[in-house]
Amino acid sequence: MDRGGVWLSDIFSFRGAPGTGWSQPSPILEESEVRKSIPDGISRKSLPGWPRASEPEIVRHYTWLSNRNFGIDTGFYPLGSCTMKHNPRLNERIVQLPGIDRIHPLQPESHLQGLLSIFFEMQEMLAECSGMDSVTLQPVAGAQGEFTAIRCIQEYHKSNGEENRDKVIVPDSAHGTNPASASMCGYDIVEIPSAEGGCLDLDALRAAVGDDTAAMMITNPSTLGLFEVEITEAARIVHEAGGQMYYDGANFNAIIGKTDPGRMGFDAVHYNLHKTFSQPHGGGGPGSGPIGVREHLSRFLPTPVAARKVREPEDPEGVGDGFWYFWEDVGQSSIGKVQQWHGNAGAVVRAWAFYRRYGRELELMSEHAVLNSNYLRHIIMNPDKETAEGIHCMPAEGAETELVMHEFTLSMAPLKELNGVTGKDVAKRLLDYGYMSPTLYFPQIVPECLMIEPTETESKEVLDQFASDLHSVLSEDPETVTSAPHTTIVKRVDEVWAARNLVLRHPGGDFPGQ
Amino acid sequence: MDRGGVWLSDIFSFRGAPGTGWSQPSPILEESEVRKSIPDGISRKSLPGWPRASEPEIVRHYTWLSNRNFGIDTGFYPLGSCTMKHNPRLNERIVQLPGIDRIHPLQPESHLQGLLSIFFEMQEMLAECSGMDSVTLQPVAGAQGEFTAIRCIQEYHKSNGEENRDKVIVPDSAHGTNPASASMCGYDIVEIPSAEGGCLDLDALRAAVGDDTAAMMITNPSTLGLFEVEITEAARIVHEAGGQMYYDGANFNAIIGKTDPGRMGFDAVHYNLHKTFSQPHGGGGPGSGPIGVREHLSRFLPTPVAARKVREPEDPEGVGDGFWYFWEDVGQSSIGKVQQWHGNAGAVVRAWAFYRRYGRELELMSEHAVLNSNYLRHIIMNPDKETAEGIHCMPAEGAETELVMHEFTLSMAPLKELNGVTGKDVAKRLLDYGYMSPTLYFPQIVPECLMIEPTETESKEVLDQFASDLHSVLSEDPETVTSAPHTTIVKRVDEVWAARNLVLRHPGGDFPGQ
Amino acid sequence: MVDQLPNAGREHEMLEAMGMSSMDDLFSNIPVGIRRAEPLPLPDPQSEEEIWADAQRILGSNVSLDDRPSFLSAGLSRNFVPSVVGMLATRGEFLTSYTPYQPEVSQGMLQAMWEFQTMICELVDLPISNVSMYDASTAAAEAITCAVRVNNRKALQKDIVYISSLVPPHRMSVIRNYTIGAGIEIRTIEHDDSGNLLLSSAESATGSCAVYVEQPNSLGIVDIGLTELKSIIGDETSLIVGIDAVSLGVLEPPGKWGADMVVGEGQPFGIGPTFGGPIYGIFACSEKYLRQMPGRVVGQSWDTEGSLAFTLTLSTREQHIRRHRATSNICSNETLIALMGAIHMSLLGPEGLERLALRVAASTEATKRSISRINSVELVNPESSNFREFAIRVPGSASDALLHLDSNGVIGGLDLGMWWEGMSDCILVGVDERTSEDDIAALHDGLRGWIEEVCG
Amino acid sequence: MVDQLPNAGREHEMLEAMGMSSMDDLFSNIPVGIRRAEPLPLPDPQSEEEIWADAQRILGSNVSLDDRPSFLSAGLSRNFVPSVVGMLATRGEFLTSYTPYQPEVSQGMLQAMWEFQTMICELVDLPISNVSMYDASTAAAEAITCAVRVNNRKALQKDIVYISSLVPPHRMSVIRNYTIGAGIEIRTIEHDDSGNLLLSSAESATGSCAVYVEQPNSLGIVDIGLTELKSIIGDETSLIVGIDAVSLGVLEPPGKWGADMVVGEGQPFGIGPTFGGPIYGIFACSEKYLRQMPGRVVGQSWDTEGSLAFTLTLSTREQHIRRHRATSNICSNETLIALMGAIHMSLLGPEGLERLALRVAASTEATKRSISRINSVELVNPESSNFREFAIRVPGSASDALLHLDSNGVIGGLDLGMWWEGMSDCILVGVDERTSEDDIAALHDGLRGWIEEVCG
Ligand SMILES: Cc1ncc(COP(=O)(O)O)c(C=O)c1O
Ligand SMILES: Cc1ncc(COP(=O)(O)O)c(C=O)c1O
Repeated sequence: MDRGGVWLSDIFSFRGAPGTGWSQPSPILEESEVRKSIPDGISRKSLPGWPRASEPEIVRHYTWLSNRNFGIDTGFYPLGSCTMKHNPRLNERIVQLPGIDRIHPLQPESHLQGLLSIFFEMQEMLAECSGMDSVTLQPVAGAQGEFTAIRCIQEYHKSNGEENRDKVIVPDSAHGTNPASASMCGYDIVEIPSAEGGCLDLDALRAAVGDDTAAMMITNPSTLGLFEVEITEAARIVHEAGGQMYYDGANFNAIIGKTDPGRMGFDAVHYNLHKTFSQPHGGGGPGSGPIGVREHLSRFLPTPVAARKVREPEDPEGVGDGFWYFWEDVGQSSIGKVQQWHGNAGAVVRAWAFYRRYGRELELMSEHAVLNSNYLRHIIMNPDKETAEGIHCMPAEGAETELVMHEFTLSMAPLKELNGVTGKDVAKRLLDYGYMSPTLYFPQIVPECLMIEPTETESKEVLDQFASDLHSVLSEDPETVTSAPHTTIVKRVDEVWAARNLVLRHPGGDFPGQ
Repeated sequence: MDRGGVWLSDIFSFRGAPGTGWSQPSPILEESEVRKSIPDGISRKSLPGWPRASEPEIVRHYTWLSNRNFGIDTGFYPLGSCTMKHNPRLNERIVQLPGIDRIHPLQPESHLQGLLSIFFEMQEMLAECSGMDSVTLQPVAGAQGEFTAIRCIQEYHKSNGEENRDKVIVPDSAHGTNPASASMCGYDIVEIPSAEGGCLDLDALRAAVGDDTAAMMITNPSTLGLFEVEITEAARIVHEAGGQMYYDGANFNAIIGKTDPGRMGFDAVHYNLHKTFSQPHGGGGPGSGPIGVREHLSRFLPTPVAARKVREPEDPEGVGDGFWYFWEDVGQSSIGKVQQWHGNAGAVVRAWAFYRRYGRELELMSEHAVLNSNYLRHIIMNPDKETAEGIHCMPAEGAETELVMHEFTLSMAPLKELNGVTGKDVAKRLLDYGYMSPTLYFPQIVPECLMIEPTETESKEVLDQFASDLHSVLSEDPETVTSAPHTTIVKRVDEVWAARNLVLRHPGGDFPGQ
Repeated sequence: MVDQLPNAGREHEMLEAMGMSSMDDLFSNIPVGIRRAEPLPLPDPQSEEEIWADAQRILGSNVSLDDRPSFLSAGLSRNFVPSVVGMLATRGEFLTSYTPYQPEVSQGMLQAMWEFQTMICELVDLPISNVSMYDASTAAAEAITCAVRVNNRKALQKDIVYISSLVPPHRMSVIRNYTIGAGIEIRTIEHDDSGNLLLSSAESATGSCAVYVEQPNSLGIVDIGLTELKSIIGDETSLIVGIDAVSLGVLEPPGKWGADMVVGEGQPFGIGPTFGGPIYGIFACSEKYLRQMPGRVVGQSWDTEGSLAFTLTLSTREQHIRRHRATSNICSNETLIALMGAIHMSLLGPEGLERLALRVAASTEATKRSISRINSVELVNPESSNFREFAIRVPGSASDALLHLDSNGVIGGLDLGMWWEGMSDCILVGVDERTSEDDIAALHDGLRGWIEEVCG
Repeated sequence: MVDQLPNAGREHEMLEAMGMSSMDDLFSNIPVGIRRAEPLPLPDPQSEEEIWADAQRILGSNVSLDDRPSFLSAGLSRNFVPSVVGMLATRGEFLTSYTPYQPEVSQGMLQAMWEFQTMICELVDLPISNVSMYDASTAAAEAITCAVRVNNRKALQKDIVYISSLVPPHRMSVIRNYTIGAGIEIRTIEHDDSGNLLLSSAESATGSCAVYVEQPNSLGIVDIGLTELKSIIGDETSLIVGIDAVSLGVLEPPGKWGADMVVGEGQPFGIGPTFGGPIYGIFACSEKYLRQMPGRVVGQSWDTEGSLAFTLTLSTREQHIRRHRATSNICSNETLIALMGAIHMSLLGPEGLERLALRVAASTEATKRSISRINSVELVNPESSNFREFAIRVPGSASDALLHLDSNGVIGGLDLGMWWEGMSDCILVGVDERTSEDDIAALHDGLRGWIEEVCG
């Protein structure tokens, strides 16, 4: 431990006497009896080198760690494509109820009426908002949703005797999970370049489709924050070639209540409940990636899904809404399971609590998301004269457009050209100002890209301040920016050393290098 | 808001549109109907200038504030006399149960069997640990416990026709609440000086007692961390003069299971559940200050107290332990109430959960508190040779003694004499090292006093580190110490300006001086 | 319990470092004659798992206000506390701190309390607030002793204060305990048949040290006459008003009609009824009382580098400095609960407060209407305006009626006979923002059922 | 919902700044033909208060495992999670963060995950762990595809893996979905009558890409024969072992007996059964698999000033960089739940883990003894050693027996007919550390009662 400023708390430095650690009741049989039930040859010889710590030490350690971590609660988190909106705290309280926390998925339906009714309501709500016919809540993340939907599409083609369709088309601006998911299903990936301006290039698409097209995967608005105005035409092209249209729902926050993938011509879609519906996913997860599909794909969905019927007099009471809820087997054609149980139920319950706040006014959420995004873009790109004069050079727009949706991209290429300051430098410098950095270098089609998504839960004051701080960064001495961050707990971290040396676990004993 | 390092979050800077703020269901009558029920002449004209903030803004604001605050969870908190031990988190979970959080004290006893049984168990446990006969849980803090007990003693003397007893004796090392509480009861205070070495001066006591002595108030171990070995003799002296002995239980953590105020000869005692029994009291409270008294004072206690009888067949089920719990009126002589309800029940429930962890082994808690205190004192006062050589001058012991109890005092007077560094300077410098400062300048009988209480929940490693860091402070350049703190969020705060200018509320508009 | 003792199992090592050999050595200073020989007669130690199970079982045997229609209020509110309140206030940095004696590392709590003071000032319309008293009753009691300290010198009626006769006995008992030592004599001001304070009788308070009244009073009556009180009693007599904090969303704040000090229960903002504690008392006053007021106060200041900073101030009034001459003995207070209150208030915002008050007012009116339609039940004060509470007279014993309601799963209110002997046929019916039409119907039907039984 | 939208009511001001006049202007890029005309047919917006009430009512209609004696385990544990776990993991800085792309402001989560990796490595005795998979089934599935990627080139049985026939169908289904695209053929290894893997049949796996077995297997059988497996299948065939994480408090870790990869459910550490999700999958492996493994990994490094620091590493395997050539499509994972696991594991400590395992073992043994005393109930594998689960055969249909138990308030276990057709007279009885003597008696009596009814 190095004090007086930097001090590292190391969980493995807690080394109480053997036998300390969490107090528990005694086993219900004598230990010697119990030991007899464990075959000799396989009983553990030495216990794992876990810390021996008391509750006070644990509390202080993780409190200390948390204070070295940035979340939405700490400050503005404009991580494009990730929809880092506020996580309402009620939802965390709800999932502590025994009716979700202490429930086993294999309990009989009579024990699960409440959960089944929430699952059913969520399936219906998501279908409605997306213009799909059937929804499964089983996939536990967006990528798994993609994978699941592509598996369904794969079985669909198979059922039509079109196993020859072995290619999935993705635009070059697609999220990495799109090609990765399709590839895991065994598909070859056909990447098509974006048109000038970042939108889908219909000619390129026309050139790419064919007898071997299984599907096209695309998000709309695109990762540049642009609404693909020719999306129905794209769908027509793919459908005409016999392919299926897959909608990456990561950007669903932009359009709820305004339009939907069904209307755009999609056959399948995933939702990111942890983005659009605010499920917190600290450090990288948990997510929840339900999918919705049109009628013709329904019978391939993972099994089972929640269903209901009017309650018969002999049925038990249930939730009191007059229905009896049950698991419906999707049947023979179902792809089966992608997660052992019913997906991330806790995330579904949180998302349910989230959506209930808006109800039929969910579109207000999208309106504010789009309002904030356009407003922020506007004030960044239109500083007052004095500010503008102080700036070395303005970033270029990631796309030439009047209007963006819920996010937008800026290119730091002009800056880099002028004085060598890269997008990464700007991102790191923003950390000093108390922000999480925007998404960096994605989509790859925008050079030196910063992708900014403010979400609907940021106030005008925060947006104003961010714009003004970004202007400051753009007017700072390049040296200050390239050597940033300066005020964070650690300074720029050597990622190359990490990859070369691969110290992937605590060595035991003292912390390295102390 | 000033960014790039210091940035102030100001709740009154959240200024959403009128009508924002927490969503609530509608009133169950039309607003116009409701308005009619409010007399015209007294209906509010303009609403209070509260912030108009959304949940995300509130969460970020208070998260930010919390990050500017030091608690036990942040680091070592050796605030002498305050027993800043770890607060077990289970207890916070328990008080969220509706069986405590959503209970009204005026509900019928049949609704309260669980709470009454906990109250009863706590009364019994506290009586047992202190050697008292009756306990009330009504006082909500230590000071209120003192006040309550002194009121009981006052009524006791009155009932004996000894209203002439109008003086309360307190040692000069007593906590400020002792004289303040007695004074609020209308007593004159007789302060007696401590003997050489900090202990009670029996001669001074003999000189002070008389016909007019109502009571003596004293804590044992004393605020110097010393066990008053002549306490029984002191009790004899006071009793002989017709006075009552009052035990300030703030230092109860030192002696549980080892001895008790009853054995020492006390008639009344208060407990600080928020110290000894770990009730968290962020920012200064809530506390809980039950009192225990000997038989002869019982009938003066505040009313009611929890009682029980063997359950009759006609009684409802209750908690299932065979008893029926009820409120027992203390009767005619009771002083009545000191808090409107039954005291800080939530604190009582937490304290119950705390004591249940130790049960009959509660003395282990005191043993570890005393072990940690002696160990820390030992390693501070006996640095290795090299360290010792680097130190400008060692602090003096607050008391010459081989053994301390759960806390001890150090005097920085030698340092001050040598190079002008005061106790306060050392305290402030310790903040830089990541510690809360020890209690400063109390007890007043130790010059330049630092009063250190580690509690039983600090590890040996933390104590070792603290000693070593204190040694560092003692060896630092005086200038560094007198200008401390350097690494805290704000630097030394001008308390004189605050007292002269008395800016006691937000002025509205922007933050002052920004 | 070893999970709470980081040095369990390492005692020997630490003792050895000090040259000791047993834990007993540490206690050798305690004279043998007063050593405890036998172990404490307490139960076995339990693990967290077992304590949690016991707590769930034991506390689970209580009946919560949320389990059934409930009309018990009487000074505590069956409120709804937003989830963020508890989650933020129990963040360890807040939860496990103590009095911010070291402002340099306590800016968070200090600023929160300064903001709390501001919100209370805005709520009641007075310039000064402290950071909490124990509860409404001690706030009232200490306001009275404070008023006497300030006004006694010039007072014509020395050491005398006047208190509304409708202040309920448990609160009066606290006031008596707190004023007895200061030698204060308490006189009573009566109310008329509609429950309004007799202003004529209030005139006798002129020249005394203080008048303490409640608005709405304990029967829930909003007494417009109180707004004239200050002009009657004059500048040298302090007007102390006990409030229902929520009511100030629709009622003119006492600061506007002359109150010198405002006290009350903060509980509706921040914490459930929680069996009556921990809750917190509101204490606000005008400048005149600043240096004689009880409790902690936060002031704004600057640090050595000119940054805005907060610190405790006016500490010279307090016991740790002034000892027996302190303005109060209060030391540990209810700051953490006040913090919960601050978070709740800032979530509500001005219009949220107004709506909350309107909801309570609507519940009051709707319940009153429904109950007064029951034959042979009458309103005790039929002419009054009420907020949150109103009293009814039933044809028989209130406690019988409540027992009957209880057996029908309705918590019907408070037997007023518990407060005032003459009112044992009266029930204090209390509502809140969560009172529903169904709740009201349950109370209505229950009462009617009982009356049918009683009156045949 | 305005409490979630800081700019509600300020739309106009912001639109104006952009020269727009209505919210519709913002959506003018959406072609009219695909605009949604009608409002969403969803219920009215609700306040927090109403949603909470609904949630309590709706979820309150579920029966929780803690409400009654419960013997349903089958891969999820009815565990006890210490209170600090949730309180610390939901601190906003953890809760509301995301993938730590910016290490400079994410050291907390990165270090916690590095410590998590260490604890998992120590638990299973392998040198590498990632920071979580979705669950045990996807961890197993991705371990298999990873093994194929690594071993296929040298494999004699290309694209072939062998899996224990006792892997239950829902887990097998996930594995099939994940392996189908890679063209992997799955073959089965059978078990003998005592439920032990047929080592003779395992020999046929030599030269294949991988063998996947579970220890204890799905019937709770601790199969000592598995420790010989590695020497049978050889170095070029990966031994993948699915574990019960708690069992490793008493069972030798698979790393010690040759496992190349260890996968399993982390849920018993950190979170309740929570209806099967979010939970987290454990994934650990030996160095050979490092560059082909799925999921995120944290490495230690230094910052520019030489301070110790942590960062994500080996990202070049991942989808955001390698896109369709990535080792997995996993992006959002289960880190927050893994954090809960890390806190729980560090609370337990080595001896705490051991005691937890002993408690489960004791519950298993005690329940087994009690149930096997019932006439006409028999153990399916009477010779086996079991941990957490064991199978019984009842004289009649398992689902009838379970229904009978249910009507007596006992959750009796899993109808094994749901997994394997031939086992519809078998129940998988699952215990945990909290199983009490009373629970066992209730199961015993319930089963006896049913048998008396059935067998007359
Ligand atoms: C556009 C896009 N698609 C897909 C995904 C994958 O979602 P998940 O991380 O939930 O697997 C993401 C998430 O980062 C995304 O931004
Ligand atoms: C020795 C002593 N006595 C009495 C008290 C007063 O207790 P409380 O703060 O609970 O009123 C304290 C608390 O600080 C104390 O340390």
